[in-house]
Amino acid sequence: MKKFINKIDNILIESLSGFATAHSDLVTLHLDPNFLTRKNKAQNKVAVISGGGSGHEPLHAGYIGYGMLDAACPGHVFTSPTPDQMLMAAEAVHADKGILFIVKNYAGDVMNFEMAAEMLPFESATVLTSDDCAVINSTYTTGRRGVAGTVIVEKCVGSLAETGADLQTCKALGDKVNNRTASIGIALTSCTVPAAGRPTFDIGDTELEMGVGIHGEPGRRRETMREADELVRDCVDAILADFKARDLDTANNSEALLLINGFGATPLMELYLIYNTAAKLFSQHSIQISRSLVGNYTTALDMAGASVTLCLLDDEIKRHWDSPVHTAALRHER
Amino acid sequence: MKKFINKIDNILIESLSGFATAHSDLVTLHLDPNFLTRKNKAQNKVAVISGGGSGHEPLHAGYIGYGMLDAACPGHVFTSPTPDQMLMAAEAVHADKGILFIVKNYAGDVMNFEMAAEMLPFESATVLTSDDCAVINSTYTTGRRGVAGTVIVEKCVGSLAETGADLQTCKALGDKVNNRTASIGIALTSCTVPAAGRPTFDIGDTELEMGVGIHGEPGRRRETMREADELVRDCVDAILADFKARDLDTANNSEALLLINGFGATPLMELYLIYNTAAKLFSQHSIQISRSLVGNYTTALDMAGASVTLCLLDDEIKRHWDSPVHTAALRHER
Amino acid sequence: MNTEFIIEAAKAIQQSILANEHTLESLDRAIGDGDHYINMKRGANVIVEIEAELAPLKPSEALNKIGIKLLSTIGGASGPLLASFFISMAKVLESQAHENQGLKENGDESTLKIATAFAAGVQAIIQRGKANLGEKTMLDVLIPVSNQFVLLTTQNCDIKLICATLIHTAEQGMLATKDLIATKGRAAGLGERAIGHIDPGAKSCQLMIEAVCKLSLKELNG
Amino acid sequence: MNTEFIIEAAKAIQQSILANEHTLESLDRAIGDGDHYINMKRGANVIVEIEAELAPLKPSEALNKIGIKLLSTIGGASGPLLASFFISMAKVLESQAHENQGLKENGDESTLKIATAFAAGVQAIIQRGKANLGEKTMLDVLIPVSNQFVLLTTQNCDIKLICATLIHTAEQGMLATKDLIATKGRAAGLGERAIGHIDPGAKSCQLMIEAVCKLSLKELNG
Ligand SMILES: Nc1ncnc2c1ncn2[C@@H]1O[C@H](COP(=O)(O)OP(=O)(O)O)[C@@H](O)[C@H]1O
Ligand SMILES: Nc1ncnc2c1ncn2[C@@H]1O[C@H](COP(=O)(O)OP(=O)(O)O)[C@@H](O)[C@H]1O
Ligand SMILES: [Mg+2]
Ligand SMILES: [Mg+2]
Ligand SMILES: [Mg+2]
Ligand SMILES: [Mg+2]
Repeated sequence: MKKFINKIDNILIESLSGFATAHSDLVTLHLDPNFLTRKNKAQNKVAVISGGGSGHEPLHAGYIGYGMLDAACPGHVFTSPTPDQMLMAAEAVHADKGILFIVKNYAGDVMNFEMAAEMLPFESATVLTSDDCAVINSTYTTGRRGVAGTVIVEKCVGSLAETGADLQTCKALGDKVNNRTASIGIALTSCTVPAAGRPTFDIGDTELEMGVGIHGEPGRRRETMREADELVRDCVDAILADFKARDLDTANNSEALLLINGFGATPLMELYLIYNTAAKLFSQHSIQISRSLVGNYTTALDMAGASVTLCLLDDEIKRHWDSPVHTAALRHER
Repeated sequence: MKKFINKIDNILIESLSGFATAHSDLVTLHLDPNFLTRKNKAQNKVAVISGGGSGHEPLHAGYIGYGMLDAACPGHVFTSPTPDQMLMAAEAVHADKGILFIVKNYAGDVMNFEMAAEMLPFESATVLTSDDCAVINSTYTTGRRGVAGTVIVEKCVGSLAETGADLQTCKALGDKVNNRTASIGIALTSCTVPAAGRPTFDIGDTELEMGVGIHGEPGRRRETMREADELVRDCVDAILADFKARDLDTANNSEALLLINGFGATPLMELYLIYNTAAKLFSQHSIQISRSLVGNYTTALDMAGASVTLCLLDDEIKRHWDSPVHTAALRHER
Repeated sequence: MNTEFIIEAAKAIQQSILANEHTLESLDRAIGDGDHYINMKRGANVIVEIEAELAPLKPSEALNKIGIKLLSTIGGASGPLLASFFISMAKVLESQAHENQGLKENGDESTLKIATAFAAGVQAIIQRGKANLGEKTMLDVLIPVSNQFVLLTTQNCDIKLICATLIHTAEQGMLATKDLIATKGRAAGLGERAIGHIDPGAKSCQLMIEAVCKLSLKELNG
Repeated sequence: MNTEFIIEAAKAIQQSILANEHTLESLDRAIGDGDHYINMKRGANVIVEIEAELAPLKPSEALNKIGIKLLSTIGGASGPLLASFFISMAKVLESQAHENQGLKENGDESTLKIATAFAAGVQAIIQRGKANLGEKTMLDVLIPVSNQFVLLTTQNCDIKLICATLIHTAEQGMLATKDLIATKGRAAGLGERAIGHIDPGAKSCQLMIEAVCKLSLKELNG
């Protein structure tokens, strides 16, 4: 394992400190328990808080700021944060309209946020993101995993919260965006958790993992490397099949947002190549890609690989996707 | 070599097509010869054109748009583009005030842009970027290499050009920014040029290359892996020594822009950790980091590694760094 | 069971977790995300670190403190589950009298209280995680152990026998997870691919139960 | 030298480049950026592909077309240099009469013209790249070859001897780059670390000269 680190136990704090210094106009870092808040506390709005294990940067701290999150709670690498972090974060950003937690659907995250919500002295609601359609047979699951689609949920909910919408309205939009979103990822290499010091899984020089999770969890199957077009076709088919299974209508020239997300070690050149193929394939299924995002937005440490996310737009989602946002990782003013 | 590609000969076109589709609001792609231009042709300003070998994404196409570049000419992977590309690009974006080429200082790029400039029917000037201070003994060199500092030059010159400034004024600012900038990079792994199919250099599991170039060119020395703080200290010292050797005054609480640039496969978590250390060390030398940029801005395909760039600010540079920019990879409105 | 025993038990657990780094890490790498050892180590270390804070407390207070400390230290799935276990166990002990009598004193009633508290802790895990037996989680160790523990104590069994039996029950529960498909936790996504791998949480619970039972046996014999 | 010979030479060059993939790639990986083989292959392929366009042209026109095609095809450092070489060579031939007489006809004057044109081509590389002998570039092959070529033709040497000598001179120039420090091109950053490695551009120029000279020899003998 070769990484830019000092002591393994300090990675998180040193990295968070660097983040907070580099973006001191946007965020404030609080330590022990660790959480980050918006520089200027927002008033009279639902406070939107997310969090999860670290290692998915820029998720979530990179999305703190106007139009998106009020606070983020970073856990240890790939490990859910703990309730004390969420409680302190909620305390710091609560602005009289309750707390909305955005939580990726993993047992650990769900339980820790749940315990925080139970202890919270404020009204709260939770949006669970579960866009990963890699795992098909739902009889085996406690629900789907939350992956890159989380960024879209955070963006839209953050935008709505800025308008002063109430807690349940914000939660409803979050749930809607999550329901209209599906993702699937491919790993070409494993990630290496610093404290573990070795790759999470072994994978051959000509193998890939189809349907991998953002912590290196196994996916649908291990396969032999193939052309990008074929791999992307499988991803597109998986997403369309998932929409179909969930009775989401993709006919009639639906508009959609296509997010090609890099896992950390795959260059933009390849991500745009994937985008090129995915956009073509979706349009062959009469899905019109009218919004796009390509880059490393929900990573898995140093994993090489990428995921394809499609979010079916409607006027409301489109409006909130397009609205101004000012965070470290996502920024536009109109 | 595992990459998301189809036929090796098509990578560039497929990736450029994806880029142009994903950012169809910003750029237009022209093929054969290949170049990209701003969606809406700017009027009555110096046209700023850059270009270079591909594999450094988002450099340069990601910086096309208001406040930065008017066109970019992508060469084959790590190979300078050819004069016909620059001629056609210049033809397309020329707006009556001449062409300013921003060229990274490599023999190939210099010669190809030079030949284009000679054939050009318009007035032109060239800013050569040469911020890499890795190579010390200048008696051995044809000049320093242009690396991540190029982004700062493109941003500032692009901003000035937007004001209607004339060609020589734009060139002068570009030269000034370049002169006040120094960079040095570290590789933890090699990149793999797709057409070559194997890593550009061999590097052991506990080795690093100090002073690596953005094409995997060897640097100052091969070393054994050490703590991030020590590596960053060496980078900071190299930059300060370079400023000193070039008689650039860094005393008296100079303000500076600190850019921590990832080479493609190093996660943000590590880049922010590097930032944390670098910012502290510079401040110990009474350099105040008042502007920051952390991320993959000038990459080397899938190389793991990062570079540290410091640009000494003055009021003019600061104003042009802060000014609005609207490109695929860099965007802010105020 | 007195607080001194709890502190010794914490140390025994820490030793056992640290000694099984490779096993725990490999198991979570195979069907999880590879951090279970790190999470357990963090938890084990912290309860040993707070020894001085625990020492003056009643056992119920000590267990509650351990639970709260684990809650803010471990994270992940195992954090809130183990925390809930200790906090609930503490609650039950607190609500009963005389809990300062320990195993050492060989008071049957006291052992029954511990068994009852243990069962309450396991119940808290069930509630928090909404899982049950056969879902390839730590519960496949904890539920049989809890049942056995209550059964044997109500039958007034010898503590040594109880300890030996629980070690065996834990081991069997742990081994049984190997052939299961996971329906809760991170391995739930794996379907058939989880078969053949022991659940990491089941393994660490088995190790902890073994460590505490062996400590009891040692103290009874020594 | 007629256009037919130029086309045959292009094919011979292509074959030689393709046959030396590993060598060229390794050399540029060692002290450059690893693309020199790919660049040369792209250039060699394109001039063979335009055979039909070259065939009806005068030699000077054919060389000019090759130069222009290489300029828009190769890129990198070698592209503009090799392009400049062919374009300048073409200019010199064009400005002289009778250039349709080739090596085959053993006309000394014709060979001298070629040598002069070759020297002009090398001069163009020097001007474009601002390098000279001893800087560890292709010029360490091209300058000695050019000098030798002009010298031997002015001495009315036998063409076979000229070809054999130039093959030898090219090889020596190429090998000599091994012990040099680079002061131009991408290897210039390396300092002492470049020592021990042959310059990739020198190697490809040596291969091309060898290929063309061998082709001449074959045609003279055959
Ligand atoms: N809902 C649940 N109920 C009981 N135990 C669970 C549940 N979910 C997960 N576990 C246990 O947690 C273990 C994983 O813990 P750990 O690796 O620390 O957390 P994470 O899965 O968040 O990385 C699993 O092996 C399993 O035994
Ligand atoms: N200024 C120069 N003058 C002459 N030859 C040069 C010069 N710069 C580079 N070269 C030659 O070009 C070769 C490298 O070509 P190539 O790898 O195709 O381009 P790049 O260096 O741009 O990747 C070097 O080996 C050297 O022989
Ligand atoms: Mg985890
Ligand atoms: Mg090159
Ligand atoms: Mg785990
Ligand atoms: Mg090269």
